[in-house]
Amino acid sequence: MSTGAARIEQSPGYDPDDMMIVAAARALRGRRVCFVGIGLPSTAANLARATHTPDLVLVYESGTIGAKPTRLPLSIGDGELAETADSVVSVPEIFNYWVQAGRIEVGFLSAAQMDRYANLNSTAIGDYDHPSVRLPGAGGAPEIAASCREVIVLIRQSHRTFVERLDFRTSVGFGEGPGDRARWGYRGAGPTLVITDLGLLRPDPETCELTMTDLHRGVDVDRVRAATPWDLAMAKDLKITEPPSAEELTRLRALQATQDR
Amino acid sequence: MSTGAARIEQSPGYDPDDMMIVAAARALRGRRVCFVGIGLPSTAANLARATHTPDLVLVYESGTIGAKPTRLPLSIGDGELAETADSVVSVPEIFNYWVQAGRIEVGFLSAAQMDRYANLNSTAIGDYDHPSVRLPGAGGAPEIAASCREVIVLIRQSHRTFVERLDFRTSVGFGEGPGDRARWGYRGAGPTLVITDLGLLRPDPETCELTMTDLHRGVDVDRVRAATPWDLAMAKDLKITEPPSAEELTRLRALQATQDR
Amino acid sequence: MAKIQGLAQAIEDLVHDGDCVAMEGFTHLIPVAAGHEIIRQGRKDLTLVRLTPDIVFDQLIGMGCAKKLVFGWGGNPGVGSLHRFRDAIETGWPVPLEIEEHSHAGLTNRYVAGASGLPFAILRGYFGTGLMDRTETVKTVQCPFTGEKLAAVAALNPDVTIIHAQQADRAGNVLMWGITGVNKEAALAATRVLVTVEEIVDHFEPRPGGVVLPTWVIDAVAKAPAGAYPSYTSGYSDRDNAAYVAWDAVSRDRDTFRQWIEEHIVQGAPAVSS
Amino acid sequence: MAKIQGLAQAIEDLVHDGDCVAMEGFTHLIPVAAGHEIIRQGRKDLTLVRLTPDIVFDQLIGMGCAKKLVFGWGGNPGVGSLHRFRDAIETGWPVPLEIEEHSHAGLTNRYVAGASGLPFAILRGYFGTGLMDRTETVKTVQCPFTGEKLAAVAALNPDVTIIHAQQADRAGNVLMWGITGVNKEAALAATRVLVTVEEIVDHFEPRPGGVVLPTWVIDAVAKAPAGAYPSYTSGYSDRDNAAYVAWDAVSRDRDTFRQWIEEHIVQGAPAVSS
Repeated sequence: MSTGAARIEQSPGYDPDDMMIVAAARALRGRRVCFVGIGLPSTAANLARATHTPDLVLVYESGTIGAKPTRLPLSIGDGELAETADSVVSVPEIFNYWVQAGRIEVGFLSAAQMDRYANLNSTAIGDYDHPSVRLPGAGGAPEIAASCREVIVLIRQSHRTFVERLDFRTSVGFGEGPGDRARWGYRGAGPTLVITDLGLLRPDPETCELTMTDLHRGVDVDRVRAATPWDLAMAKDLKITEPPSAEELTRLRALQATQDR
Repeated sequence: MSTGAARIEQSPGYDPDDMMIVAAARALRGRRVCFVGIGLPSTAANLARATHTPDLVLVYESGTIGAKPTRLPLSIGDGELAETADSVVSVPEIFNYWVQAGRIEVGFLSAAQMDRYANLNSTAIGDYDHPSVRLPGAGGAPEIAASCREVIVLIRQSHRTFVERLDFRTSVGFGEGPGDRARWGYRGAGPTLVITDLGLLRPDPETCELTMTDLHRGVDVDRVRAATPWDLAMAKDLKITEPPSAEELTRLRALQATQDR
Repeated sequence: MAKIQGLAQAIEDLVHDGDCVAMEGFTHLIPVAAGHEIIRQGRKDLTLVRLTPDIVFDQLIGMGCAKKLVFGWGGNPGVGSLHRFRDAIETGWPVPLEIEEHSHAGLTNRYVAGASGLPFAILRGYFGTGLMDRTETVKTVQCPFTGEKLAAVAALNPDVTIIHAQQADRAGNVLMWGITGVNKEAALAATRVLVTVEEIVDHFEPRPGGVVLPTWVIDAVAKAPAGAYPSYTSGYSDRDNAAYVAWDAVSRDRDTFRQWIEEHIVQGAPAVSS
Repeated sequence: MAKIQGLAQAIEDLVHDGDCVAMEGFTHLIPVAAGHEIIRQGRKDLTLVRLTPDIVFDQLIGMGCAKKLVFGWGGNPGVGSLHRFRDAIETGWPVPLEIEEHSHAGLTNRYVAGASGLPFAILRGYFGTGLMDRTETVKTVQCPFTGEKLAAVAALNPDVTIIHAQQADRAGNVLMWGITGVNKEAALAATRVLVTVEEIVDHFEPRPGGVVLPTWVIDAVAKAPAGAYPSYTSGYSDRDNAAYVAWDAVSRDRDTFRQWIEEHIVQGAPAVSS
């Protein structure tokens, strides 16, 4: 897959995935420690390293702490990560000493479904015992959701992904609203930012309900409402996301090219 | 301290410590894995390696698994142990994965006081809050006592050390008798052998009370009774310990000489 | 003490129908060759355990070796779905597959408890998720000091754990390095342990990041060069990413899948997919 | 991110009167130089924590720096008693010393729980011993799966943990090797972390058995060559066994002890005992 070639035809030179990656990378500006999965999060975290936050510490679930990959890894256990890491520890240690103890500043999550409290489903579509689509399952998501100091969710915005009611709750955002996270004993702040192909959402400080705070350039409110099955809260001072800069796109293309090596 | 020189004058060429060490080394014949403290146990385990059980795996509390010291270590964390070990692991791992899980076949213990059920005191003489002698304390003893598959106790036999009632119970033998170890959830068999300067004791299979089963050569029943404050059970077929052989003593002296290096 | 055996003999001796079999390897050191030997020997009714079941588990499930899967994340990493895994869960083909699913942290701590000789382990997790109601090996305990409620997971002690490693020495000690994941805990939790290795050497070179499992906690060592293929073994072979991508097409169709297994695994042709 | 500081400044910044201070080092990498600096700065009312308090703890206790000691085994390893420790417990000199004692496994697991962000840890132990009644941080929990009773120990989260290591790099990452005991857990359990090191280097060489603590979990790194003396630092210095033996005589007598401290620690003469 030669992403550069396919995308270059698209005006204005980037596609929704690019926008999501760039927005995620920007959200890492000045952050110190980030827990990374494969796909968009890994690309975003490495883009942040390649642009404004070169000292960002990448922690992968496989036990690699402070990985400094020179190419995008193929899996969270890519040998490149182990070879460039400050330290490689066991999986029990990663979860118990590093994630659960709240040492990770930002964790990324994605999912097949999300509800208005940013709870996520990556387990099954349909009935659990007789699913229409069986998804991979929880993996590290429940602990990232519980214990990273903040979580950034990357998810496309549509009636398929944004749902009134999850078919299964794999990992938590804010449960049914304020107080749930504290009751569960979770110390992380939960999803403080949701990045979609249409814009950014943040939890309302009072109600925990996701509120659209930023639209990507070229997206209007009607399009967002049409993509969301519930009456989506909108920030009064709705902002417009800065499109990817030339430098961001150049660095991103360079990173993506490493995956074809 | 030049032990060799002092001891050579003693007829018959060995002293009670030597006898205890040799008896302990013999008890390791054919054993696979042994948890070792400094002092007599370390000497005994290394004597076993130097004589009949060269493949005996020595595990020290400091995390060294399969240490093959070429000289007697000065402490359980002697660099020599780390350098010759098959593996050096953390202290949490030693206790949780190796001792508690029951992977150690034989553990050694010593103490200031022992009662008839082989419970041990290494904490304090006198009242706990105002002790006449404050001893070092528990260290690794409670876990060795709980979880090694068998325990060998090395202790001199006298009214000071063999007591009707411990001033403090630091680690358990058989508690108050049969059933206590199971009730505590301990999977090890407990002290299956007590080696003193006078002979060997073993727990009665029915009552768990220590029974004198062997006397060292030159020791008689009266002397043992005089050294024991309770009415000590005696095996019907009381055996006589074989004194240290010339080979055992030669190897022992060679080992001890390494400590003066 | 570990016996050094042929892989077929080791599987025959150590893995029996109905066993609970953990085969670990967190994206690295995956015991693929051992899995293929289990397929060749036609084991049935296994409870298979792994944090991240991937292609070799898809193959075992598709061949009907498993009656139950205990897992955390089942996918073709970097590619997409595991189609045999999905088919088994969604339609019960070729045999119904019972599942017990956990978070990675939860299943990891099940191994930790098992390796530690404890009946359970505690963690912050599971509360608020649907896993709590679906998984019987997750319950709640209260901290006797603070009163907080925490999740408890039951210890996992597989009948046999199989892992892949770089080297064994002639005494059967095993050395692995790189990402070792939960391999040590899975091995120490098990009743029996089989390690496949790239190479048997006279002496280990001390390695940064090296993890040694002593021979006295291992039952059998079997030489299986490239035994993690198409995954990788640090120092020996790289991941064949094309094989992961190719698996998607092979595994989508039941007949194509069976034909592939027959050709590459049962007939003993080299188990390479492309 | 760790500041690289002078030892005196680091102690001044990080260790305050009344703090709970863990200083670990399991027979290796013992932060002796840091302990001496605490004595020089005259800290009081500390709760000192260590699995195996030895000479440097004897010195801190004898100088009245501690109001409480949390420990597992207090002795002069290979030699005998710690006389200042005994004097404090037996007679309250120079100040009464409250004690909280554990088995090594128990105290180790208090650190593990602390490092894991859990309020407690479980283990098989304590039952049947006198420690259970004397130590408030030991209680009982019941397994929600098997009904078994297990010991629970409360998490320990020191205000500050001090450890000694071989090397730091200029960014403040720390590398230690050899017997690292419970150093990682003690550091990760603490609110603040100070590491004294033999050497500050440009780049670490990967080491077999090397343990890296990243700079972002450390507050300060201070250079302290021979900072574990008379204990040893693998790769840098051997244990001075004569100093351990000599300490017995020095510490038996209160006046001799104080004179030794004045001469070797307060006056800043090199802290060597023989």
